[in-house]
Amino acid sequence: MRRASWQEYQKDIASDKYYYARSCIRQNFFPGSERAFLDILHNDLGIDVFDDPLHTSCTGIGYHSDVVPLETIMTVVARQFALMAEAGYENFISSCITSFGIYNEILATWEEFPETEERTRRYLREATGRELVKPRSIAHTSDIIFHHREAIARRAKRRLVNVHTGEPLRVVEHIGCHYAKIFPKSGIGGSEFPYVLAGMIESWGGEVVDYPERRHCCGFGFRNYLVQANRGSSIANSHKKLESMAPYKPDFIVANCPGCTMFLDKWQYAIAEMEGTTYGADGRGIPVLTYEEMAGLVLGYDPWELGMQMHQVDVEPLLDKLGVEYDREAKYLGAGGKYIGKPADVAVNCESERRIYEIKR
Amino acid sequence: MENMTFFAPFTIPFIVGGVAMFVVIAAKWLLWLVRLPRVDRRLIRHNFFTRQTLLAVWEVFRESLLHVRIFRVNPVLGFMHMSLAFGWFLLIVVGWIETVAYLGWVWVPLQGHVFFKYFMPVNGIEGHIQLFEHLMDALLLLVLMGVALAWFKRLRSKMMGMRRTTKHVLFDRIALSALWFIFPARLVAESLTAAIYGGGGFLTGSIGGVLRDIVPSDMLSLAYEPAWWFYSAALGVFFAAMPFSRYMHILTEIPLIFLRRWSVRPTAERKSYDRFEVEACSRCGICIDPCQLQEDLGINDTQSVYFLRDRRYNMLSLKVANNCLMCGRCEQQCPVGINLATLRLNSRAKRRNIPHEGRYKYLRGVDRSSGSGRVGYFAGCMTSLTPGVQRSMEQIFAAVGEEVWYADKEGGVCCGRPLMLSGETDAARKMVAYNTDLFRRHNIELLVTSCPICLRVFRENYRLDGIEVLHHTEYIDRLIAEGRLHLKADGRTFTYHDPCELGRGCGVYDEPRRVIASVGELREPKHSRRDALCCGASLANTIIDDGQQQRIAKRMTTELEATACDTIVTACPLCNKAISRAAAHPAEDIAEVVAKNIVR
Amino acid sequence: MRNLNFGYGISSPRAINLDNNDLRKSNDIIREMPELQACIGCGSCTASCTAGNITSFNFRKLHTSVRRGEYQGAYEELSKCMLCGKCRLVCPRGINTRGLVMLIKRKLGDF
Amino acid sequence: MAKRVVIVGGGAAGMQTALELKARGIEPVIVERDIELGGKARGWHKLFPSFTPASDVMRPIADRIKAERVRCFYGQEVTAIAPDGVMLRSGERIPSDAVVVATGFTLFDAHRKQEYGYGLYDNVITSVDLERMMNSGKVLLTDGTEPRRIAILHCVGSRDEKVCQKHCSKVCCITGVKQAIELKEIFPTADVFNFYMDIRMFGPGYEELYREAQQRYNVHFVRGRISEAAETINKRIQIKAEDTLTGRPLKMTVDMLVLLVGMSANYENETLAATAGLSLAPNGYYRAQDSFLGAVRSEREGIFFAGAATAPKSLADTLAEASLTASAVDEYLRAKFNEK
Repeated sequence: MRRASWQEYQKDIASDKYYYARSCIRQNFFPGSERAFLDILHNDLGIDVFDDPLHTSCTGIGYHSDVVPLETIMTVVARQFALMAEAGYENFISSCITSFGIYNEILATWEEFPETEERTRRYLREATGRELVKPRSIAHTSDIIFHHREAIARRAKRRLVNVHTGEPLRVVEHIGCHYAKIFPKSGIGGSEFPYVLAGMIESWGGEVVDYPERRHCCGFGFRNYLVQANRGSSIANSHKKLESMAPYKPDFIVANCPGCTMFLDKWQYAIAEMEGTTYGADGRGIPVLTYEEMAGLVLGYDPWELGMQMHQVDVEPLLDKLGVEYDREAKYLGAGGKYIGKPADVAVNCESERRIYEIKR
Repeated sequence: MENMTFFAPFTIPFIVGGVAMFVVIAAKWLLWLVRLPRVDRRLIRHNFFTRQTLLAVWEVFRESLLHVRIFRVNPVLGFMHMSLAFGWFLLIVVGWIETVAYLGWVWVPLQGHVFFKYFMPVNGIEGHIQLFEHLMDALLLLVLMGVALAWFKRLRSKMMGMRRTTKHVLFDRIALSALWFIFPARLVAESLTAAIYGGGGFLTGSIGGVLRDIVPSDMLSLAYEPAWWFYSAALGVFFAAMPFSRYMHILTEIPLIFLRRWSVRPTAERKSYDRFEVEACSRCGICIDPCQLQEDLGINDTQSVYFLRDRRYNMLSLKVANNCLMCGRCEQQCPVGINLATLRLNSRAKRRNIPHEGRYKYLRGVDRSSGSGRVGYFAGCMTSLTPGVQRSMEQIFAAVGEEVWYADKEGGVCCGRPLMLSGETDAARKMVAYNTDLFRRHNIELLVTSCPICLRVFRENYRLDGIEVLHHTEYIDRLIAEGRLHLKADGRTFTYHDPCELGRGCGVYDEPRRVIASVGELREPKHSRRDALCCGASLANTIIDDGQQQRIAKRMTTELEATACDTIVTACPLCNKAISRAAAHPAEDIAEVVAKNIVR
Repeated sequence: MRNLNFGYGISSPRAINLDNNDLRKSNDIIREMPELQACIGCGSCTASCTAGNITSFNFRKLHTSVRRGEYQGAYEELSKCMLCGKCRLVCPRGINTRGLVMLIKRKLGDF
Repeated sequence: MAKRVVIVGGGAAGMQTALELKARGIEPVIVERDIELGGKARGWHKLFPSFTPASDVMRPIADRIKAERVRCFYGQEVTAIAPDGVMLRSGERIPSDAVVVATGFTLFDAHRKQEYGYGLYDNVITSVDLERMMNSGKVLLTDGTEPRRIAILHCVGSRDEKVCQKHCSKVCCITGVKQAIELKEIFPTADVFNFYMDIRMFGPGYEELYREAQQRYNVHFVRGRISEAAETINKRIQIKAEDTLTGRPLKMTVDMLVLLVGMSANYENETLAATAGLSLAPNGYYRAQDSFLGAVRSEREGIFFAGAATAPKSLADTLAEASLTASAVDEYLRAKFNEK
């Protein structure tokens, strides 16, 4: 009954011929994930996805921080769409949840206030000489992976199962707020019960953890993080989520939003520093994965190829559970075997004296 | 006879008990006196060689021996106390004279006086004076009557005008039992002596005669020594228990009377003088009956007698200290004149009393007063809930053309008495300082208030030299007397309720009555003036709940309504609220009655 | 390592957390004065409050917070009360408000 | 000979019960303390929640009473009640086969809440005064001007232990909403503020009316009870309350303060109940046998209740209860006379 409600709402997703728009945060913090997305679609599934070098940031961070005006972002978005049409595509997919929200919001605004669309066309024409063509469909890249989850499952090298116990891994999924909280119809399962990540986890053999603060925001909230005076509030939200999920002993967290993945991962370090509290069954933190990393592991990709060395919380314990064979020494070797440097050990990856489970029990 | 040692083994209990008593009492008094604050010691030095000392001696005679004040409460009760105290005293005095009469001016140890009959069975003695025998018997009889009454009081207290008697502690019971036995034992011992050796007065002699006739003489001899042992033991036990029992009051009242005559008083802070007052309580229980908490609510652990008892034995709970209306009805009747309210207050002052830095900082710079004039009007917090009073006062001021400065028309700062009543004396000082400053700043010469609670604190705790403080009833009375305010007959009959703080608190009884009499007929309720009942809404009590307050108000209102008056009048906003709640018709304030009948 | 200064900390949550709040004192207070539970939050006490008209002192909010186990600052706040007793006169539920002030203060600090 | 039933009280409950009894062939006799019938509903302007003029309801009843020639005693106070008749103050006794107590309620005397200044300040009025004013067609301040700002205070003499009225009077909330709307209709530009502790909208159409007052008439609802009122120099009323939803003291000046006075039990209930051997509920109203099937029966055979004698009731409830009372009386009389 509960499960049904989480997958009740479905949306139409195109099956092929995608125009790919990248994410600012992910290119910097999880570059391997975007690479993996393209590889999975191209190499594993044989799907046409175009990664256009001409496209730019959607400027959503600037927009949500009140530095980019509405007219500007509309014009930038119109340009992306124009590029898509010029390249011969009509299914627009975005790697970023913020951008995904922006695209939906602007399309809806144009719908409600046609004069803004007219104005934007004019601006676009005057600035770039390009012509706005609205996409036939808009989807987030997690929607795409969700859409092809069964195909991936068929090609799976391993499932989300603890190889030592045979038990399914317990996975916390976290959906970015702008995925469906702005427009419930834009997300799979709607805003209250988004199914996009849960569907992948279930298809690949994992077990979804349902915990009290499941729907709560990670705390990024743009200005909440960008202004230092507000950061206490930002971290408090992640803290609340981690406190709430900890008793369920999740094996890892998977998120579909660049900011959430980053903050749920990195705030674990800050909380360890501030409070001495570390999460995870052995006090070594809860690894936070992108859905591409999760899919990549399932398909047998090398974790360092997936860029998992970029994580704050070490992923090795998870890899061991999954039975992934990896080269411990190769973790900090970049392209061509070049040593990229190794960060110092930090609180989150050491066993803490005050572990959450001991406090709760 | 010259070799008389005046010693027999049976006197040992008496001697031990007596010495113990004197040592303990002396130690107590000395300690309390030494610990007195410097101010009090200076008072004592200053007043020692004055008429006050002589007056104290006279008061000791009247109160410690004759118990005149208890006589006033109830003659039978007074007689009981008098016969015990004064009778015993005379027994000692006359006994001493008797010794002197027989032996001349020679030193006789104490037990020689007390057990004179034993050492000198007087029959056949040279110069035997029969008058002494009769006199001593008469005094013994007097004391025995007192003892009989005390027994009777235990059984049936109502006869003594007391519906309830005190519940006592263990030491009291020991001392009380010993006391009850002392005089009957003496009667038995002396009668036996008379039976064996002859002599004795009309009482012991006669009983002795009868005993001689009906009891075999060897039996008499057998009982003789034990009887004297028993008498001595009863005295010894009583003396030993006395400093720890309520009977401590017998002697403590004496220094208390002197100290009081020398103007030493209890204060808001506890001091060693309080011990004199606390231990001067005889636990007679006269304070129980006037207490409305007892009468109306059946609460019987908090009355002054229990409060003093608990405080004396260091078992005072906050609940007992706080559960008091401080109406002053018991204090009015206390035969020892103990300052019950002040002692109660300084017991409450145990609260962490240091106001933290910044407490009431918000008062700084606040001045919400309005108008200007020589006369200041402080309505009081409660008066803002009885706007009729405020309005009437304004009409009265207008009628006599008074220029008035209104201190708290737009809301003021509390006078501080409620805080004092709750034991927060230091915090209250901040209110006092604020208001004093406010009054001074506006250069008023006369301060009129409508709230008796404020009135009392203004008079007792504020230093308002140069500013006269009046309750509005006094002020109106003065206006009428000066011919500035003319009133017409109202045609209604009134019953006046004396607010505790105005009546017993400030001694204002006549002014309100004169004012009411000038507009209509005044009918007195059953309890009025000093004896007036409390409305139950008193700020002093933070323990009783709303329903209990209501019950107190209901009974006192019923009494007021029993006069069949048209209107109940009072002069306190709190009383007004309490009465209006319980009465068929709302009460009116004197100011309202007056304002309705002004002749312009 | 713990001495790192981030320039901010984890903000404490604003929610009244009845799971974590220590309700022992609150229960004590209610046991001694059960009528407190009869409060219907009409605000008469606060409206008539002598101190509350000069400061931000809000008796209704305060005793409600204390009942919920939110004691932080309650004692200091209560020190603003002048104990004048107007609130007791206007309370439609007959709550012994003055006694309550003293009770809460006693439980939260005095003695 | 027709069976006779004395009805104590000639208000809405008494009159309607009389008509219902008459319809069942029983002879009713009404004893009314006042010099005319109608009770509290007399002089009332309009009824909630439909704004029906009170006279539209009361006049037909009065006309029927006249047409049916119901016997009435006017200006007569009942001093004792028994199942076989009542005693009047005049000493006269009216024998009967059963008695219906329809003595209703007493309006709470707003003077008792002195802090609101009723009778003291010119423009502090009660809800009853307001009805009278509306009935006379003239709602004005005492100086003849129109109010621009009006406050309506709920629960005056209801739910207030300080005046020994612990119960809820049931009808005042909806009356307050009704009067707020009426005031807004008379003075569309005036601001109306309702100060309340709880809003209790239990009847059909009540909640809807509440919503209409909020939404359509822009009546302001402030959750806080006024604690005191004072008159300003220009005869306006300054009121103080706590706006409990913001947690701050609120102070405002209004031109008119309307006190929604509650329903108290009659003062005489105690003595009358004693003569009849009945008991009273803690709030002073008569105690019915139970709240369900015995709601109109007393604890004593042959004595019945109708209307607000047992609890605060709306006019609608009262009229509905009258037929219940009549059928209970009928049933009782049938049983009684068949036995004999």
